[in-house]
Amino acid sequence: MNWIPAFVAIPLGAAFLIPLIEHWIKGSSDFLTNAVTAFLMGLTLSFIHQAAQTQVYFVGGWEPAEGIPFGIALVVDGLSVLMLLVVNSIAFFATLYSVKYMARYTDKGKFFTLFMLMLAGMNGVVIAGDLFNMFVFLEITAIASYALVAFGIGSEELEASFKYQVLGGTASALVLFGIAIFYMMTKTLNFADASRVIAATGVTPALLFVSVLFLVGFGLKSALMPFHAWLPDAHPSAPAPISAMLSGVVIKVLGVYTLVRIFFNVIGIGTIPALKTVLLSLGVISMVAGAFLALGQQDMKRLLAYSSISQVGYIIFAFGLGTELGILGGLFHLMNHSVLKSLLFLNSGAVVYETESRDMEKLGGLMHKMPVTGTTSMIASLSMSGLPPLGGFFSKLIIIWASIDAGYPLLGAVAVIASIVTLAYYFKLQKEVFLGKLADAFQKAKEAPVLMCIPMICLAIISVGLGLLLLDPVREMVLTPAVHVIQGGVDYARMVLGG
Amino acid sequence: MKRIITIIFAFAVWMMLTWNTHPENLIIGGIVALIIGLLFGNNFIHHPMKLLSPRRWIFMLIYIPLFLWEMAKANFDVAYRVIVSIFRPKNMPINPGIVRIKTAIQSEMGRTFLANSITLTPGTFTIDIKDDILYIHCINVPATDLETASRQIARRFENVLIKIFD
Amino acid sequence: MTVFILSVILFLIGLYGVLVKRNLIKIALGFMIMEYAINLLFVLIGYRAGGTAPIFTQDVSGQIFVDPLPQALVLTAIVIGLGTTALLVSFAVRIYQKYESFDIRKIRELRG
Amino acid sequence: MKGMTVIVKKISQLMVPSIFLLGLYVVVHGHLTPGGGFAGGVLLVGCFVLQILAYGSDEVRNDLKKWRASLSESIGIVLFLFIALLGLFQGGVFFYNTIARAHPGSALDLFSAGLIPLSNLAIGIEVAAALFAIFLTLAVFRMEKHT
Repeated sequence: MNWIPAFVAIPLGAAFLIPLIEHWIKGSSDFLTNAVTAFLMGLTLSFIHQAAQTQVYFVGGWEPAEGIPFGIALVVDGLSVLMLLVVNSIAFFATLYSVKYMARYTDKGKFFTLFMLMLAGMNGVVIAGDLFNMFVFLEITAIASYALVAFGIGSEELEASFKYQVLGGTASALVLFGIAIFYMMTKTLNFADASRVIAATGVTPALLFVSVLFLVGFGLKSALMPFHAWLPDAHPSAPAPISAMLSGVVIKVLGVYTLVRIFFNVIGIGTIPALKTVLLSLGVISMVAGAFLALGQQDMKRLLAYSSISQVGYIIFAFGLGTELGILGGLFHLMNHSVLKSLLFLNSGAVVYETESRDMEKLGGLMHKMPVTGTTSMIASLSMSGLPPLGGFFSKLIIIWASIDAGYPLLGAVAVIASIVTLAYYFKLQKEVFLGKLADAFQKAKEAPVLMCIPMICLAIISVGLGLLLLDPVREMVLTPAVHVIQGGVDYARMVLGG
Repeated sequence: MKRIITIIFAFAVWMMLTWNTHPENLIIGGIVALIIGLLFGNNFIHHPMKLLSPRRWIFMLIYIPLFLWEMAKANFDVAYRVIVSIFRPKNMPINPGIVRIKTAIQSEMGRTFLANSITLTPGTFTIDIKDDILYIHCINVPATDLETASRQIARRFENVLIKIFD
Repeated sequence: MTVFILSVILFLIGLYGVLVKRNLIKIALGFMIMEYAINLLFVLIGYRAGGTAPIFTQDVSGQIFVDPLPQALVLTAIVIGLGTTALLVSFAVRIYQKYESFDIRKIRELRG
Repeated sequence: MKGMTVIVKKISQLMVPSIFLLGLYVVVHGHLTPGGGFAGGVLLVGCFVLQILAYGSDEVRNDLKKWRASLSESIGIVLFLFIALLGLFQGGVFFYNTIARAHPGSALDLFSAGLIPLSNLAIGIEVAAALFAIFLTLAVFRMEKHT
């Protein structure tokens, strides 16, 4: 029995069973959701040992004839396994956290329904083997996240969500436009088949046009710097577990993964010479500008949101280098950032839960009142800003090293500067929220409930342990297959279709 | 009773739609008709017994040619007014306006049919209906007082409709 | 070729509406125009001159068929567009309830 | 929200079963004629919307209807998933069209496409319920708040 479709089918089924069951048994949605996410996480872990080979699943039993696929293909290779691992583990911790956190909002059942839809969409994006299914799942994720951003139905949330929808919808329209032109050009939508066609035809004006459309569309989704306007509004407005999902996972799946899949595996990074330069410059701009904008924030969650822009810049920058080391650094940083940023957003959620405030000027000295939150947040901040023994240090080191190695020492220096700025704003966050004098208003604050602490502690332990991923046996299992998939480029077609 | 009639109606429409007597089609049509009977049977028809009287059906058969005849007459009338207007733009043979008429029909379905007949006839147009008063826009207002206008516009349909529906 | 260019122009009109208009409902309308332009383009890509419906039976063979894939995709895209539009409009309505205005300039966060 | 005039009421009363029938026809014949689950579902919801517009929302208790809409939406999608799973258990592949490959009917018959008509039916229910929920949220709910 092949479990690949389960990644989409189970959360999708759960999404629509939850309102049914919740209507008769109140509070059952907590249990159901957590069971589903835990199961999915276990399923992903079971996929790790076979990450090195590419598995293809043809929906409905429509096998390709003479090497030309005509059904819907689901593909799980090294990169997909890595993304699935990130998505499902963060989702598990987020749902565990939501059990208590979302009790303050009305209608938890609807929240979990939307959450499951978002999860199904993201898993679908990762395992989809053709452009159009990727678009459909991308839209499912996007629509669910629009609704989740506005879950509080305050005016601020609604406006942020509207802005998110306008920009996200424009991005989707551009992507669909790109898909239309792409289809006209290649007469196929399957990644593997299309990659063969493009390899045969070479660069045409239509291909360049499609590349620009995809770059802008997915750039908007991943909030790279010129297209980032929605993110600092949308991510802080959402409830904390959703902020964690949005910043930790969604922008990476919808933006970074899709960009990498299309530009590395389908079009081929070497096909269009300017592509590397564009990715590098987008990465550097968002890296630096995001860091400096984060420095000026007073709102805790807004600071974290700007930090996301900056860190996604690092990831794109690393992929833009195109070397094996760069890709390794990019993937490693992607994992690190997912874990750390989700942890930080969960921390901020705990602070908001206890103090009802996220203004850093008013907060302060919470370390004594909330030791677990404070400590985990400290670990995450230190790791994120790149202090030596922690995971974040290694990923940034690899990226900087790779950029020097690839012949861009100047850009490496810029990355170092951005890293120093990162240290500065995380230091500011720690100082103004957890250290210093305790404000009078928050004397009554206490530690967050146990169910909220457990995910934070787990994520903190994982974030410390992530450095171990660089050890040879572990790296061979998780990171190397993904690096090979990206590094292999258009070789992907041979892996999927054989021959 | 109401539901049975709805089911029969639905099945008849289904057969006309598919035009196929294959047994599969009959089974599906039966199921569909049953669903429709359950969902809308209550509201489709209010007085099913009226359907059983043959007198109403006969008048219905009379009404259709009558209506078509009136419509043809009105068509020529309006066409005449349009053509004359082209030649005499200063003095067009039209006198547009809204008149109020009173109907003697009691049943709501009958009133609806009356209003729709008036609307379908060129040159007249039902604007609103309040109980037994209809507001009608005419291209050439025949009379302004209630009685005359009612006689001129509605009487020709009313006499038959009242026998069908009341 | 002309039809392709025309649908691209339609797309640009929609984009203009989304970016320039200051009324929430007009922005939503811009979206719909954009989506329909793409759907139109997609269907046109699949069109073959003189093609018939792509159904294979015993007695139909050797004819030109219209490409069925874009039509299926467009149907899906229409459904997605419907979902997006419904969400967008319902949010616009909720914002209207809060501010009694559809004007983007009167709504704090959306300004600029 | 108040209803409309007696004309609209009566005509919608006469038309609604036919519209519903046409919707079911489009859904059931989705694999033979143009249309299918989505188009048919839109037709199905059309008659409910027509009824509410004609008679006014006073006659229908919204909360009940809204709950029913989201309920049948869930049922629709679960049914769809169940059909997909049926393929998985019978043929070993997700969405495997079991019936069609076991008993291929002649082309252009009503029962010729195996599981596809059933999926169409599920989609029809889902689409109709979802659109009805959207309509209720957008139109009825808002008008009640303002009046």
